[in-house]
Amino acid sequence: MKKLINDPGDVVADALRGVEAAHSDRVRVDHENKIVYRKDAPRQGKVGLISGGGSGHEPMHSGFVGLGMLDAACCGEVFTSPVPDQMMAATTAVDGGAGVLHIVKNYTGDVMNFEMAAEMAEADSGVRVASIVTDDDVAVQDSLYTAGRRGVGVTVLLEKIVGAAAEEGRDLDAVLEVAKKVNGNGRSMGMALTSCTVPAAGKPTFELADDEIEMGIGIHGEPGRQKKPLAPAREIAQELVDPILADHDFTGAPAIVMLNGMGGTPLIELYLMFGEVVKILEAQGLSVARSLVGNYITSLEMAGCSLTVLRTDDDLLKLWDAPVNTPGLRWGC
Amino acid sequence: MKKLINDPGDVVADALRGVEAAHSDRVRVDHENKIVYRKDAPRQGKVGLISGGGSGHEPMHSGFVGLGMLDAACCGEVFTSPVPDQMMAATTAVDGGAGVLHIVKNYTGDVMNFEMAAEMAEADSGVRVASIVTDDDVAVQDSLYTAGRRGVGVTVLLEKIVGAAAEEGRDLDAVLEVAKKVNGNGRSMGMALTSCTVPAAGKPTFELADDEIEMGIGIHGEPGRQKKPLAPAREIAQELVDPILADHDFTGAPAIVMLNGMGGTPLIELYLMFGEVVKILEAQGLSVARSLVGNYITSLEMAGCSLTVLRTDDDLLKLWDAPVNTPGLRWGC
Amino acid sequence: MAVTLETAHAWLADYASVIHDNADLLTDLDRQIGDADHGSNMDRGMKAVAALEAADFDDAAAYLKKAGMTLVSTVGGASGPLYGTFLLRFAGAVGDGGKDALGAALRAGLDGVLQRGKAEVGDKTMVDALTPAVEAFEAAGSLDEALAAAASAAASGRDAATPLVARKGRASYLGERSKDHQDPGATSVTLLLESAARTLGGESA
Amino acid sequence: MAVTLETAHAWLADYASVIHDNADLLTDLDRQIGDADHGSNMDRGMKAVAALEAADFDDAAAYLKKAGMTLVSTVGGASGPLYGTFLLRFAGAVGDGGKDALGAALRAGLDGVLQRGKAEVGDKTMVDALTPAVEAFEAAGSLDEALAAAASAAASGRDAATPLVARKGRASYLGERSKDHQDPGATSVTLLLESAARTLGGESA
Ligand SMILES: Nc1ncnc2c1ncn2[C@@H]1O[C@H](COP(=O)(O)OP(=O)(O)O)[C@@H](O)[C@H]1O
Ligand SMILES: Nc1ncnc2c1ncn2[C@@H]1O[C@H](COP(=O)(O)OP(=O)(O)O)[C@@H](O)[C@H]1O
Ligand SMILES: [Mg+2]
Ligand SMILES: [Mg+2]
Ligand SMILES: [Mg+2]
Ligand SMILES: [Mg+2]
Repeated sequence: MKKLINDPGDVVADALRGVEAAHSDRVRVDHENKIVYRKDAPRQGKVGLISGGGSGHEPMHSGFVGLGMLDAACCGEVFTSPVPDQMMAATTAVDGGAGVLHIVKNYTGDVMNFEMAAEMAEADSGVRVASIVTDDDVAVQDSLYTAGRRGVGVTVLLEKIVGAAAEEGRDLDAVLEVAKKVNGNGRSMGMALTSCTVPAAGKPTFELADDEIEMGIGIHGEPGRQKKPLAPAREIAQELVDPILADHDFTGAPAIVMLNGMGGTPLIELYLMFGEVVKILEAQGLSVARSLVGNYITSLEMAGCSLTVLRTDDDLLKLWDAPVNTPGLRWGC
Repeated sequence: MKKLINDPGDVVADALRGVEAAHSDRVRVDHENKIVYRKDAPRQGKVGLISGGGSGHEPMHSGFVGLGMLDAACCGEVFTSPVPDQMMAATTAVDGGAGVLHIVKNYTGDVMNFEMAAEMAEADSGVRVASIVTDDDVAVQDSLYTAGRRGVGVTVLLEKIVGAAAEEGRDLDAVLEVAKKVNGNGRSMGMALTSCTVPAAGKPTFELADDEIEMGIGIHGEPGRQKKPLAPAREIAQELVDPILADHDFTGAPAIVMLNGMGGTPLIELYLMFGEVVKILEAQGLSVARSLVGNYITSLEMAGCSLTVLRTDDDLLKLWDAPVNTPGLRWGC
Repeated sequence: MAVTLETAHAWLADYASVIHDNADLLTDLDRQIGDADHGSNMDRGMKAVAALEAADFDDAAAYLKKAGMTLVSTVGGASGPLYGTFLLRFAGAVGDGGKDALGAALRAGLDGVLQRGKAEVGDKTMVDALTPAVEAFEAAGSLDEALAAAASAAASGRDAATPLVARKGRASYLGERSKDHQDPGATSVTLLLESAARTLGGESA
Repeated sequence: MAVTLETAHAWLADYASVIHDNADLLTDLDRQIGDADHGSNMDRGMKAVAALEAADFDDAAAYLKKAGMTLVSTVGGASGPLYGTFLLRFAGAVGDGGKDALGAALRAGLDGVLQRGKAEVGDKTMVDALTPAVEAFEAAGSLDEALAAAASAAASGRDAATPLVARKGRASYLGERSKDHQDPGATSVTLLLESAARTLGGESA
């Protein structure tokens, strides 16, 4: 295992010192609880937005804390959901009287820990808590008989859009409505060229031959749907697009498209894939209104990419375009 | 070789289609000449800024085209400098009557191709051309007896700062002055955990054992100064900082510090390294005024990082803080 | 008594050291059908539990409750809430700590896990080891027999789950590919019951 | 005449195919002390040159000038300006295309490379092969002898550079580690002169 780390057990704590050193203009870090806060949280009257999850997906979530996005991100150990104490502390700290929305990716661990936190936070402090669980990963089939679909790329778009809704002063119910609309209209599919290595595990989570790829990968190095031979980018693009379009109707409305890198893929390849994807989407009658290309929700140093397509409307596009100022996403200010 | 590409010979052309699809709000692409232009170039009365180099370093340079930064980026083949025809075309296209600055990284090929282009552009079109050659890489020793130091991380900071100087209307001489000040006051040092693979070559440029790192790496997969055993992040940070501080006096003035990923390193490790670096720098009496952590000047999928430290003054900091709107760097608008 | 402050403390101390010794194995099982962290998750949590001093608690229930809260606060992932809930509910039902009380505590713990995780037997989770263990405990006559039966039923349940397709937790994303892999959580639960048999028994107690 | 439109075209056609066949070798040499692109750079450029039709040009000088410009416009890197300048200067001095004119053309080409690249013999670059080749050509009596001598002097120069520490180009960053590696540019220059010996000779011409 080759990593720029000190001790495998200190990775998250050490990285948070760097986050604080780099972004103290916009965030503050509670090192004991491993929480990254928007510097001026709580904002009176604004719905507080909290997310969190295992570390190793940076910039998600800690890089999305700031104006127009999250008020706090709770950082778990690498690929391990945070604990309820973190979410409880964050919930109390960011509440500005308008309640708090928990943005949770659909993994058994994340859901259970956030659930416990929400129960305790409401009981202890009386803060009104609502939750949205993202589950956009079309790679998971038979989702009725499993833990359900995973929350992946849509989480990034949701945090941006819902962040704007909260920033402009919508109330908790309205913010939750927006969150549901985004999650309901977004779908993702990912693939990997290589595995990643969890620092504490010390070896790659899965094995791939030199000419194999893994389709339908999640963001925790969980093996995907199927191993396949390596193929040209245009064929891989097709295999990312197909299950997404088969699962939801994206025609006739502007779409936001994110081509996301898993952490170890160079940007030149992500742009190349984005070009292939857009060609296919437009041939299918989709209109790509906004786009994001880069590393936004990663899986440590895994090489590969994921595609997220979100059907939008005027309101969602307006919220998307609203100013955002976080370490990982910034525009309009 | 595992890459998200179609044919190795088409990588740059295919990626530029993606760049255009993703950023047509801010740039336009001349596909025949492989040039990315700021959408509203030429700007009357503004000094035009052109850079370029081999591809594979994204977001540099194509991702730094836009308001407050470059007017055009000439994209060479992977790791191969562009040809004079590209720079000539770009020079003519972006000249708004105030002359054009060529920002060139110090590599034999880049320097010679830009030289030929400058000669031809002035002869053919009468556009006044000035050049700045960046050479900030302290890994290159005995630079008098070699091709000289390589241009690496400082190029990114220079394009931002000089871009702001041009945007606010300074003339060619003044813009060149700023460029010289930045290059003269910036130093970089890099290291690699893994090699990269040039698509057309098909195999890794250099070999590293599982417990080895390469110190003093450039950005083209050229082997570095020295192979060493893998070490904890805090020791690697020290080895990046030491030769930089030994080479230039950074005390007593605010510094801009960039901890850059080589393309295959996850952000969590870059933040961790940044935390280690800042600790050392501050212990040495440096004051870190601004920072950048992420992938800005990369070497395909190489894992590793580089550190750039720039001594600034009020003017450079003001130019740094000025609005910039490019795909790779954005703030203030 | 089967469960006293002392034996409860001995149980979790023993389990902490067993988990530490098996952390790599558990992580490796999780690497194959999950995300390679079950061993480090459990080890982090049990280290925190092992740091609790028996002397700081009035009785077994108070100690076990704190141990459960400690797991909830330190483990994260799926196993944190599940093991945490198990111990919290267990603590609430441990009563006088005799054989019947221990049976009730195990049952309460299992119910907590089922409620929190909504898995059923056959979903290839820790429930596949815990359910037959609790049933075997209840069915046995003496405390020592019950503890031994529970441990061996847990191991059988764990093994019976190996050929199954996972339907809950992270392994469920693998579908058919989860077959013929041993479940990490069922493995750590088996270790817990084996540890109980070593520490909570002794008919005299 | 040694250099006519026909022989000049035959020379570069031959060189294009030799470069194509040796592209992997050249890239591999460059991989070891550079950035793994010399083969693909030269192959891209010579493919473009090979696409030029002799019939479109009035004479050898015009053809060679266009070939030089084509290399400048398609190769990039260090080798594009260097090979391009070599051919442009060569074309300017090729005159009547006899043995002496060819010697003058080679010398002019070398001077162009030296001026553009500022390398000296011993810096471990293409100059280490080209310089002795031009000198050997000039010293020889007949055209065929001169071409053969140039090719073999290039090869010797290339090999003599192998043990050296590079002081120009990308390999110079390696310092001592560049020792005992064959220089890619010196290798491709040797191929160019070997190609010349095959195509520009024939005493009768
Ligand atoms: N819904 C569930 N009910 C019961 N046990 C579960 C459930 N989901 C997962 N598990 C257990 O949790 C174990 C994984 O724990 P761990 O790796 O620590 O958490 P995570 O899956 O969040 O990484 C699985 O092996 C399984 O036995
Ligand atoms: N300054 C120079 N003068 C002469 N030849 C040089 C010089 N610098 C480099 N070269 C030659 O160029 C070759 C490398 O060419 P190439 O790999 O195509 O370009 P790059 O180094 O830009 O990737 C070297 O092997 C060397 O022979
Ligand atoms: Mg986990
Ligand atoms: Mg090159
Ligand atoms: Mg796990
Ligand atoms: Mg090269």
